[in-house]
Amino acid sequence: MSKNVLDDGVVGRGNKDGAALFREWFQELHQVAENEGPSAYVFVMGSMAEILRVFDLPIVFPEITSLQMAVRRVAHEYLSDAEDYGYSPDICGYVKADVAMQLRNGEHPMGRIPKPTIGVYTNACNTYIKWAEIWERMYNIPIFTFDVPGTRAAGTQTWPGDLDFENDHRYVLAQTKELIALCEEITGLKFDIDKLREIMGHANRMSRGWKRVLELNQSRPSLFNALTDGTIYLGVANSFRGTEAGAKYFEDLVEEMEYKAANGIGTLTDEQYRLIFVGVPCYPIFRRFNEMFTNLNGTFINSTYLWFASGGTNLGFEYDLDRPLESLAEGILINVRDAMDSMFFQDRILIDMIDTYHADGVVYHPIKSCRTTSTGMADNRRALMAARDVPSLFIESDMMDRRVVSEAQLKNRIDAFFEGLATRKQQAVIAA
Amino acid sequence: MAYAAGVDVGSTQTKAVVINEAKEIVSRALTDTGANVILAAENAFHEALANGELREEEVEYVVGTGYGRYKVTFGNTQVTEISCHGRGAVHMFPGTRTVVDMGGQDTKAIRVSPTGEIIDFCMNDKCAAGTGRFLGAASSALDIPLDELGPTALQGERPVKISTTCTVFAESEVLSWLGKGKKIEDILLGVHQSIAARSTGLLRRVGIEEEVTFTGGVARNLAMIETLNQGMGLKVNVSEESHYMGALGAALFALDHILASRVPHQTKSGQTTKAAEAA
Amino acid sequence: MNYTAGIDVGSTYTKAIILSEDNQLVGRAMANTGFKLTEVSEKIYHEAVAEAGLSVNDVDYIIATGFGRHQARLSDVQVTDLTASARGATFFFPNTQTILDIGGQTMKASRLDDSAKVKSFRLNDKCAAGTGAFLEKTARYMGYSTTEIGPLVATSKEAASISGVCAVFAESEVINHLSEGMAPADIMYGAIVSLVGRAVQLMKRVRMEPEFTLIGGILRFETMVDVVRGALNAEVNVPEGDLVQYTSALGAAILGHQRLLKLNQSGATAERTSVAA
Amino acid sequence: MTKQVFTEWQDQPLEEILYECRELVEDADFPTVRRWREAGGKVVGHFQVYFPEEIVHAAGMLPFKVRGAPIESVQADSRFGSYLCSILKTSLELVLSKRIELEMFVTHPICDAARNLAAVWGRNYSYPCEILYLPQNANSNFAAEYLRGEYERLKRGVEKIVGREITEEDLRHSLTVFNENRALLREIYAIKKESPWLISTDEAYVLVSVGGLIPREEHNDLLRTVIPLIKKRTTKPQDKIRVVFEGGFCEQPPLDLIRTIGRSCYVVDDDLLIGMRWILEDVPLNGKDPLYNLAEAYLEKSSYSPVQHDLRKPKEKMLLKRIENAGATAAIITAAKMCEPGLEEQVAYTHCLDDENIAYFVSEFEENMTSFDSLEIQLETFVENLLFD
Repeated sequence: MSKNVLDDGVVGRGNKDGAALFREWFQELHQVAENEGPSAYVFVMGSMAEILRVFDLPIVFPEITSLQMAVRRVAHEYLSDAEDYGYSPDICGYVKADVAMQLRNGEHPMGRIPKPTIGVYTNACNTYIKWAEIWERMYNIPIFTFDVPGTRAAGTQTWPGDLDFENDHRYVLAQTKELIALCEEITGLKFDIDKLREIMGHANRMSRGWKRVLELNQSRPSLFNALTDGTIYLGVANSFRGTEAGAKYFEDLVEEMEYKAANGIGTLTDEQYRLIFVGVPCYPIFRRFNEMFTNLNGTFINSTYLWFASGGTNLGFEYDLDRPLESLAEGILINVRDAMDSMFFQDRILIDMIDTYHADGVVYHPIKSCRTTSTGMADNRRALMAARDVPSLFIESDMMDRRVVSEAQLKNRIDAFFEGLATRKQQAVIAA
Repeated sequence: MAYAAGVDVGSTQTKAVVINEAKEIVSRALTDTGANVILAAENAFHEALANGELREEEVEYVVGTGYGRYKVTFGNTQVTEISCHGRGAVHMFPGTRTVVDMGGQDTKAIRVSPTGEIIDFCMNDKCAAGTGRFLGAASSALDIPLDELGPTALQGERPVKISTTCTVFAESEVLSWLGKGKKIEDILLGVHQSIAARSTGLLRRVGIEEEVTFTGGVARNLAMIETLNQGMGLKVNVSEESHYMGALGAALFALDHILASRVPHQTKSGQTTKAAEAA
Repeated sequence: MNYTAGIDVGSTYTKAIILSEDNQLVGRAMANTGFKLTEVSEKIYHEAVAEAGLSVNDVDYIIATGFGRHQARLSDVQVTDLTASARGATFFFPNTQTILDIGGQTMKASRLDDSAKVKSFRLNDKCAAGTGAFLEKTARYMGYSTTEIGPLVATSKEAASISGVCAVFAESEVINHLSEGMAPADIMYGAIVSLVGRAVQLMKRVRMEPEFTLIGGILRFETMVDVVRGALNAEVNVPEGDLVQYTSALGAAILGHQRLLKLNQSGATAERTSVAA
Repeated sequence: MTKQVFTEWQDQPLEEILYECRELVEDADFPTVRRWREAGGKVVGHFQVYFPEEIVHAAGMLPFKVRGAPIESVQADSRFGSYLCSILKTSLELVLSKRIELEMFVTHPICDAARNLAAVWGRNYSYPCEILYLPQNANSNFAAEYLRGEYERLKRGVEKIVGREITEEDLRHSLTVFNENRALLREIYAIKKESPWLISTDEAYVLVSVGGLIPREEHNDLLRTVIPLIKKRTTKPQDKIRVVFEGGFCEQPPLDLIRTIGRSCYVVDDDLLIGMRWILEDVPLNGKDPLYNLAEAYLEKSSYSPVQHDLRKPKEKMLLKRIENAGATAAIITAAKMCEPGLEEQVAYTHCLDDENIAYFVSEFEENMTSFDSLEIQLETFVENLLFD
C-alpha cells in the first residue's frame, strides 16, 4: 500500500493503524465467538451501529467477513459448500459465503465469527432481507428490517419540512424506537439516551473526517488509491462507527492527507491517468486487479463504493445531539437514501465527481453477484457518455466468485482501455 | 524500403501480415493456432516472409496482437486486438466509425474515431454463446463445410428460433430441429439470425454509428453479412482482408513505430505503442 | 410367455432390448440415432425382435425412453430415461440408492426409493461445462481423440485447475496452461476433476445415499470413475461390459412387465395412455 | 372512460372466449392498451408484483400491468448487464420498441433489479418514472400509516397527470370494482381447486392474465360471463396428480410451459400473477379513509411472495399451507432465471418440502424460452414416479 520514502510517522499511518484496528476488531469477534457471547449482524448500508452500541452488542458485518474470504483466497471453498446446500451459482456470493461459514460454525480465515443474536438490516439492498431470513430459519433469532424509503425518482430528494420527507421520517423514527425496544428485550439492558448521545458524537467526528478525506483526494497527485487504501479506511468507517477509536482514526487520517497534500506526496503510482471506480471491487484477485491499472500509470481517485459502502456517511451528515432520536432518524434516512442514490441515480453524482476530481476515465465494474449495484450501470454509463466526453471501461466479473473472474479477459480489456487513454492524451498534446 | 509486420494469435487461427512503408500489404499467412502458441506465431510469421520473399531482418518492427500476443516472442511489442481491429478497419474503410469483429470465441463491438482510436468497445463476457464458434458447431452437426453454411442459409425462408445459448449445444439443438423435420436452410438461417441478434446487442452497447465495418474470419460468410445488415438496418463494409484485419492493424502500429523512431515524439501512435509496451 | 421391449432413443445411439417375463434378456440391438428418430426406433426394434427369434406379435408391451421417446411411435408408453435407468441400474445393482448419469450433453443425478422409483432428481443446467462434451472439447482442442482421453489421463501427475465456466472459454485456459508448459495429461485430468465437481454437487442436491451407481456414456473414461470414487470417498457401482449402454432400454423393458401385470389385473386398456404425459 | 377495448369475446361460446383471451394475452403489441389510448385514454404502467391500481383507476386512467413479454430484447439489452432476469429487459423493450406508450411508470423496491428499473426508465423517458416505496417492514406499527402517506403521494402525482382531483367517491367506486374483480378471481381459483378438470391450467391463467390488459369493469363482465359456462362443462376427471406451482410471482413462464405442465398435472393452486390476487378479502368501503383501508389491506389481508418481507409469513410455512389448503400432493418449485429472491427462496422451499416428505421438483424458466426438453423430462419423470408402481 502507499508507503512513502520520507515517512515521518504521518505518511502511511492511516493504512498501518487501519490494518491494526481491523485485526483488533476480528480478534474481539473471535473472543466473543469463543465465549459464545451475543452479537448483532448488520450491513454496511445503514448499520444502526449508533443504536446497537448503546446495548454493547458486538457488531458483525457479514459483507466484510465474506469479502475477506475472497481476499484471502478461500471464498471458492465456501461458495461450493453453499451451492451444495442448494444455492444457485447465480446469486450473491456474499450470502453464499456467509451461509457456508454458518454451516462451518463460524470458521473464518481471520478467526471464528460469533453466531448472530439479532440481525438488523435496511432495504438499501433487498438481498439483505433474504439473507437475514436465512439466519432467522437457521437460528430462529429476531431479525429487524429497518425500512428506509429511498429517492422516488432522479433528482426528487425531499428535505426536512417537506410533506413527503416528514412521512418517511415518521416511519423511520417509529422503527428507531421499535428497534430500541427490541434491543432492550434481547439484552435485558435499559436504553440509555446519554450513552446514545455520546456514541452519536463519535459518529459525527467520523463523518466529518470521512467527508474531508474524500474531498482532499481532489489534489494532484491524488493522496490515496480509492480502490486499495480507500477500502482500508472503509473497513474502519464501518467497524468502528460510533467509537472514540474510530473518530480519532479519521481525525488522524485527515491530518495525514492534509500533510500529504501540502507536501505534494501522492501514491506510489506515477499518476498519468486519474480514474473513478464504479461498483464493488474484484476481491478474488484484489491486488492483481488494481495492479492491472497502476502498472499502466492509472490510479483510482474516488469510487461510488466509498460512498454507498460507507452507508452514505461520506455526506458528512452530523447529528443534532439536542434531539438525539429525531436527529438519528433524520440521519439514517438521509445517509441510507444517499447510499442508494449513488447506485441507482449514479450518473449525476459521477458527472460532479469527474469535474471536481479532474478524472481522465471511469471504470465500471458490474458483478454477477449484485443486482443492486450492477443492474443500472450500463444505462448510467450511456447517460454519462452523453453528458461528458470521458473514456469509460465496462468490465464484468465478480467480487467473490473466481469462476467468473478471467484475468486474461480483464487484462485484454484494460490494456485496450489504456491504449485509448494514451492516444487521447497524445491528441490533446497535439491540439495544444 | 522498410517493412512492418503484425502477428495476430487468435484462439483458433494465427494470422501474419507484412506491409511496406506505403501501408500496402506485401504478404500474408494463416495457420491454425493449435496447442503450441509460440510455434504457431513463428510459423505464421515465417510463412508470411516466405510468401513475400522477404528476409527476417528486412522487417524492422513486429507487433503481436490477439489472445496469444504475449506469445509472439520475436515481436517488439504488443497491442490488443481491439485496437488493432479498429486501426485495420479504419485503414481499409476510412469512413468506419463502428467495427464488429467475429472471431473464434468472442465477438467484439468497437467504436472508433476518424483516426482509428478506440472510443468504446464491448465483448461477450459470460460465455461463448452466439459467437462465430456457433457456426463451427452447426457445420459439424449438419456435416456441411463452413464456407457452404452462408450460401445454404440464404436459401432459408422460414428461419427456426434457436433457443440454446450454449455454443456446444448448438449441435444438439440443430439436430433436434432436423428431427422435427425442419429444412436445413431454415435451421441455418435461424442460426445466423441468432448470432446476428447477439452481435447487434453488443453493437448497441457501444452505439451503432455508420459506417459499420465487419471484420474477422466470419465476415466472409454472406448469410452473416445479410443477417447483420437486416439486424441493424444498414449495410456493413466487408474487406477482402477482413480475416487479416487484426494482423493488418498490428502491422500498421508497427509501421508507426518505425516512422516514429525516425522522427521522435511526432506521431501519435508512437505513444499508443509505448502505452502498450507498458502493458 | 410374455415379452416386453424397451427402446432407448438416445441422442447418439438408439438401443432396443427384448425381455421375457422371467427376466431373460432374449434380444438386443443398437445403431446410430441420426435424425430420423421414428424410423431408427422401428428398425432397431425389429432387429432386436429378430435377434430374439420372435415375431412382433410375440411382444406384448413396448416402452420407449431417451430424448427421442416421443418419436418412437410404435411404443405403448414413453418414460424418461431417469425413470427407466433407475430400473435398469437396480437390475444390475439391487442396492442402488443414488444414480449418476453423465452423458454427452446432460448430467443427471437421482435418488431412488426401495421400489426403484425415482424419489428426487436434478439435471444440470444447459451449459456444456457440466457434461461429457466439456471433456471431448478439451481433448479435441489439445489434439487428442475421445478414445485417447483415458490412457492420456492415466499418465497425469497432478490436476491442472480448470475453472470450467464455459466449455469454449476453457480453451483459452488450456492455451495458457499449455504455453506455460503444462502437460496435456494434467490439463485433461483437471478438466475431469472440474466436471466431477459439478457431478458431485448435483448428487448432494438430491441428498445422495449409498450405494452409488454410475451410468452414461462418460463411463468410457476409466479415470472418470476413479475421480468420482475419490470425490465421494466411497465405492461406486459400474455395470460391466457393453450391457451398460442398454441400462435405460433394459429398465424400460422391466417397467413394461410391471405395466403388463397391472393392466392384466385391471383390464383397463384406457389407462395405458394415462401415464404417457 | 366508457369505450370498451376488448369486445371480441362478447356473445361467443366458451371455447371462442378462451381463444380470444389467449390471443390477447399472447399479443406482444397489446392492442387493448392501444385502443384505450386511441380513445384518448391515459395509461400508467406498473411493474410486477403488487400495485394499488385503484388509485390510478379512480383517476380514470388505465393501470397496465408491466410484466415483460416473450420478445427479443433488441434495444433494451444494451441498457443492462449480463446477470439479469429477462422480465426487466423485455419490460423496457416494450417501450423502447414503442409497443407500449405510457403517461407514467411505477416500479417497487421489491427486488434490487426492479428498483433500478425506475431509474433506467427515467433516464430514457421524460414522463414520471418512480419507485413506489411499499413498506418492507410490514411488522412496524407505523407501516400502514406510512403506506397511507405513500399512497397519498402517488395520488398527488396521478392527479397532476389527469389535471383533476381524485375524490373519496372516486376511490370508493374503484375499491368496489376491484373488490368484485378479486372476488371473481377467487372463484376461478376455487374451480381450479375443487374441480380442476373443468378448467385447464392455461385457461385459468389467461382468464386472470387479461385483467392486467383491460379496464377492470370489462374484466369483471368477462369473468361474470365465463364462470357459469365453465361450471356447466361436462369434462371428466382424469388420473392426474394435484400440484401447486410456485415461482410465477414476477416473471411469467411462457404459456406453452404452463400448458405443458397442465397436460400432466392438475395445478390446483399457484402464485402466477399473485399481485392481482394479493389482497385476499374485500377492502372495506366504510370508514372515512379509503386510502388507509387500501394500505392496511396490503399489509394485513394479503398473500405472500418471496419479495415481501413479513415476520408473520415465513414463506416455506405459507407454501405448506398453500399445498394443504389446495389438497395438493406435490409441488413444482420454479424460479425465473437470474431471479435472486426466487432462487434464494427455492432453497428454503425445497429443504422444507424434504422435511415434510412432500414430492417436488425444481426448475428454472425464462419468459422467452421456446424449448422445454429439460422441463418435460423432469415433469414426466416426476409424474411417472408418482403414478407408477
